Amino acid sequence: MAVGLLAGRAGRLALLLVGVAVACFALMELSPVDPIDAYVGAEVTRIGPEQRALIAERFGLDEPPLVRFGLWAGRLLRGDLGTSTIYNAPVIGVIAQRFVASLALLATAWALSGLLGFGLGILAAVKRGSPVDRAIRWWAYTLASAPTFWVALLLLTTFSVTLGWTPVCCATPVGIDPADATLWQRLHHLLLPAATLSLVGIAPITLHTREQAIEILRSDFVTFARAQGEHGRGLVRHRLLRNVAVPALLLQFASLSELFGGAVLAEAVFNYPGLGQSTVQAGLRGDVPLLLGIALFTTLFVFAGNTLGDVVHGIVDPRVGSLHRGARP
Amino acid sequence: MSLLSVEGFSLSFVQYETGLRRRRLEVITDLDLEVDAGELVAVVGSSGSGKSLLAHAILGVLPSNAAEGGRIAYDGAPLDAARRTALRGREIALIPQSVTFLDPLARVGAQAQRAADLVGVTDPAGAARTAFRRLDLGHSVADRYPHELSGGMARRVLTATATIGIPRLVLADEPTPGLHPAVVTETLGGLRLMADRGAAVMLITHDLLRAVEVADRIAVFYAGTTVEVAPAAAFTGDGAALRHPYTRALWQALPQHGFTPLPGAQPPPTDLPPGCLFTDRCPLVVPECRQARPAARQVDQSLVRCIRA
Amino acid sequence: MLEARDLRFRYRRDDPWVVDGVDLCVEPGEVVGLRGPSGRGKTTVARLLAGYLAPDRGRVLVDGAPLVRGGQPVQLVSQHPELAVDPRWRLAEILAEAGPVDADLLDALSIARGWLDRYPHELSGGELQRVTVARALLSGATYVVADEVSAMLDPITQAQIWHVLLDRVRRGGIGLVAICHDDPLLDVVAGRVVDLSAPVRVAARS
Amino acid sequence: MTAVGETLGRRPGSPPRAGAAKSLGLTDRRARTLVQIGLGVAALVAMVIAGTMLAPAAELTDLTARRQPPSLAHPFGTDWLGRDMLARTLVGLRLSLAVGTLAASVSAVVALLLAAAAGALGRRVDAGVSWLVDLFLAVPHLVLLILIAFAAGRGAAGVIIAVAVTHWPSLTRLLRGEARRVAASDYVAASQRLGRSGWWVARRHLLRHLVPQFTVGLVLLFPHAILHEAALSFLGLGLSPHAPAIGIILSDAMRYLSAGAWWLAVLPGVALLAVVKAVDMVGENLRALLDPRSVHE
Repeated sequence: MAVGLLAGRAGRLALLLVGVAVACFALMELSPVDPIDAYVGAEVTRIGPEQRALIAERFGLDEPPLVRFGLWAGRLLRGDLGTSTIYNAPVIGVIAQRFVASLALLATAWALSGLLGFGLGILAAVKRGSPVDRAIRWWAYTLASAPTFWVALLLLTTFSVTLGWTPVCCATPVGIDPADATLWQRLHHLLLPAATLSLVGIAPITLHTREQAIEILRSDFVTFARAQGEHGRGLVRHRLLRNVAVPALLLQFASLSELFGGAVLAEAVFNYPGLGQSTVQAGLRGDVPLLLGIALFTTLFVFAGNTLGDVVHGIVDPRVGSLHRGARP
Repeated sequence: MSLLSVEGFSLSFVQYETGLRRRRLEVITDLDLEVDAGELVAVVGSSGSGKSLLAHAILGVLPSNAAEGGRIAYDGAPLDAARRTALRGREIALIPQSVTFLDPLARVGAQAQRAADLVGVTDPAGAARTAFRRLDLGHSVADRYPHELSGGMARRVLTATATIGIPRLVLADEPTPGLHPAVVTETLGGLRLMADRGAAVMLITHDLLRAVEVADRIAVFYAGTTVEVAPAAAFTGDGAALRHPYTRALWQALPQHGFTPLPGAQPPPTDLPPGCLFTDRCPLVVPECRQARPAARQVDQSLVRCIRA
Repeated sequence: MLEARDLRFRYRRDDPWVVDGVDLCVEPGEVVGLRGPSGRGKTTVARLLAGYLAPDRGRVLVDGAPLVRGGQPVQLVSQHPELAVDPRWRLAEILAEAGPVDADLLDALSIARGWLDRYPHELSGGELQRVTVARALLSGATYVVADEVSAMLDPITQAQIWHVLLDRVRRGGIGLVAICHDDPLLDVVAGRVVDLSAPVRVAARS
Repeated sequence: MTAVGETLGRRPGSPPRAGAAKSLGLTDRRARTLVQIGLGVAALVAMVIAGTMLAPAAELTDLTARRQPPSLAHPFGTDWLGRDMLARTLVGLRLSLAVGTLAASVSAVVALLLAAAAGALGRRVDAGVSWLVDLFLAVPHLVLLILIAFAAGRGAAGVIIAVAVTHWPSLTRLLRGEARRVAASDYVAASQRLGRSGWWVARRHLLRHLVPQFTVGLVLLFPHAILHEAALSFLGLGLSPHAPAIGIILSDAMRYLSAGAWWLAVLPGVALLAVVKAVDMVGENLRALLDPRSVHE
């Protein structure tokens, strides 16, 4: 039974990647920016036509679109994503190295916002209508309306500029070789970007969890539990937590798309050398191979999140799980 | 003095409508009811008329937008919030209607064990197993999830879980719908057994015939109040022994007793008439009926809320 | 005549048959009862007869012609009226969908005019069921399938609804399929009864 | 527990007053809903008007008043060219709202068309629409925005197209889900049995259910669109650098943070937050009016 599901999912992933590849390639074609100008960047005025022809030939930029797509797709299938024009290195290498840098940021923010959002949501629901609930809801609504990059700016201004507690930018202290940076220094630099991403991530999770928890507290089985004498902490621990956690987990895995968007902005403000920053650079300087690589990679990243979410959901929720195990009453 | 006595009890809700309208639902108005130890009293009325809320009110598990009025006394003393919290699950038990009252993500055995834990038994796991055995549920049932139970099995699991603390007052809410007739008989037999063993049992149902088969007294619920509380014996023949016109009409509408329908419909909870609630359908109506709500008075063995009974 | 010939149906391919070879026919002016323990596919038969579901095997015929998707002289009244009416419509619209309002029918079913500008959630199950019965009859249907219509209702509402239905059978000549588990009711309303738990044959009753 | 009974002047247990009033008219909670919608809309309108009137003032450079902190003359202070920041912020917000409106209307049209097509034109079209939605939602939203902004050649056209074209999927999925639920209902089956045509069902049933969802979904689209436009502009992929867009204002402000000009970054951000919150408030309260059961007050 499980193998069938995996095959189905792999099929869907393949179809999705093909779709994204075609759509993104078409988008790149539409761009009025001449790839050669973008590649050369500022010195474009000083290179002659022969050099332009040389660059075009080296990066295969002079073929008709369909042929270039065929070439690109062919190389893609062989695992070669081409060379990044701004880093002058294979796209796969750039993505891998940059993603590892972003991973620390994404993981901490993902875990932190998940736990805090879940806790605050349940607290607000259990104390519905009280000042605590109103405060949490007001805070979550305000954060949800705040632009991520502005929150980053706010933290940067207060903690780095005014108080000087945290570094102004980058992942490792400026001036020393990143390899030599100690763990503490890396964490110190990770503090503000992760704080930004977590703060912004908490808001939607809190609101969704609160909504779900209120629904559960109104349910029949909570009424029966209360009729058995369950109340307060016992009710939360025995009946509420799991019933809210199951949909919350699904939502948590589905939030990777929004999370990566936040990372792009946080990395831009704190000049953090992650995949988000290179996405922006690729967009600004027209690095088409890197952009395409990132689009495909992040699709994979989001799809993996959703798949993991479904797998965990199947394990945690017996109603779904029994479908796979074929249990019949 | 009866174990549970409900006097002039009223229950209303405030609901919000699309747009600006807010409306008040007077679901229960002026309800009087008494249930004694060792007695099974049935509260009979059409489904969705608010009867289940009476059980939820007694236990104090009403939703927040409910407003209660009147007095409920248990064991001689008023049943206030503190006593409700203390007695819930231990002395007063609710047997709910359907499998939706069980936690979908927890095995039924674990839920029964938690109920035993709340009652304060020394060995919750053991108590749960005994309760399941009492309702002859195999031990494999304990490992199942609610959605894996058949109708009859869910019925027995609900009863076992609710009565782990050997309660003195049992409130059974609509236990009969959707079940095979044999399972209904078995379920009602179980309630009868609890009453015979000294518990006070309130059976809430829309099924008049089944109620008459098993109850000692029947309280007929109409538009939010009990119009008559009659002994089961009164429900015989063509219903001559029944005092209230609505009860008689109810009895005579049954397929076995003439199947004669009484025209009209119950007044909606948002728009209750001032006087007796049955005025617009009552064959015996007189002008005084419209002035004030008739008080409940004793006529033969029945408690009747009708000036012409 | 509304006729079901060797109806078979199951929800998923590898499931056992929910409806396993049911034959049934009803003439205008006749009431045919369908009895069987709960869970033996009574509701599924009702939905097949009314064209809500298509049978996997066997056919449903109205005067010899197979049931088509569009408008049909067969109307279903189900056990749960709240699911069979659009929650965002007022009752007047619900009735108007079936046809011009017939005052006598509304009086016979004790549908108060005050209800007509209300929404379904403002009415009780019994009140809503009267409206769905009125809708089925207003549509001028020749056949009505009543699936446990009064299972959850108090005896008076039940008697009212069945009297109107039986009256339409006698006077209006509609054919009625009455599905319910309550034997005393079935004995009173049904001319002959098909028993689902019995082997696959039309169990003719005197 | 008997609070509500008392406040209505009815002693518990006494028979209710003659003909208890059916509906209690304008009530405190619903009044608050109306007031909040009014406030939200009024704030947005005032902001748009102010933005229009102050447009010329936003360009006035006054080199004598460079980088002044917030004062009565310049509540939001001035930037490195002495331009009044309040004026620039208001003009920027007007621009953001305009982009939001455009994005919402494009998304509305696309979502309605696709949801209707999915509902009406059978299973294959429905599968196609659902796959298209999954495709657009497969790539992280901001990455897709960057791709489209790049494809559309940066500048105003780029960001507007990017924001407009990427917000319809979530609305479509919402509408399609609702349409499928209604289409599978018993009351639609009853309509068909009564001989009603597909169009009649769509007009009388589907529309009645989709409009509330659509309206609320549409209004709640604004905040996303505005924030994404600001983000793109901030990253330099949005509006041209000299346009007074909030994103640009905030990204310029970054350069002067170390010089202590905190107001250049903080105050415009607060203004943007206020606008987004106003729109969000209107959306949430509209939902309370249109679909009361879905709101947990």
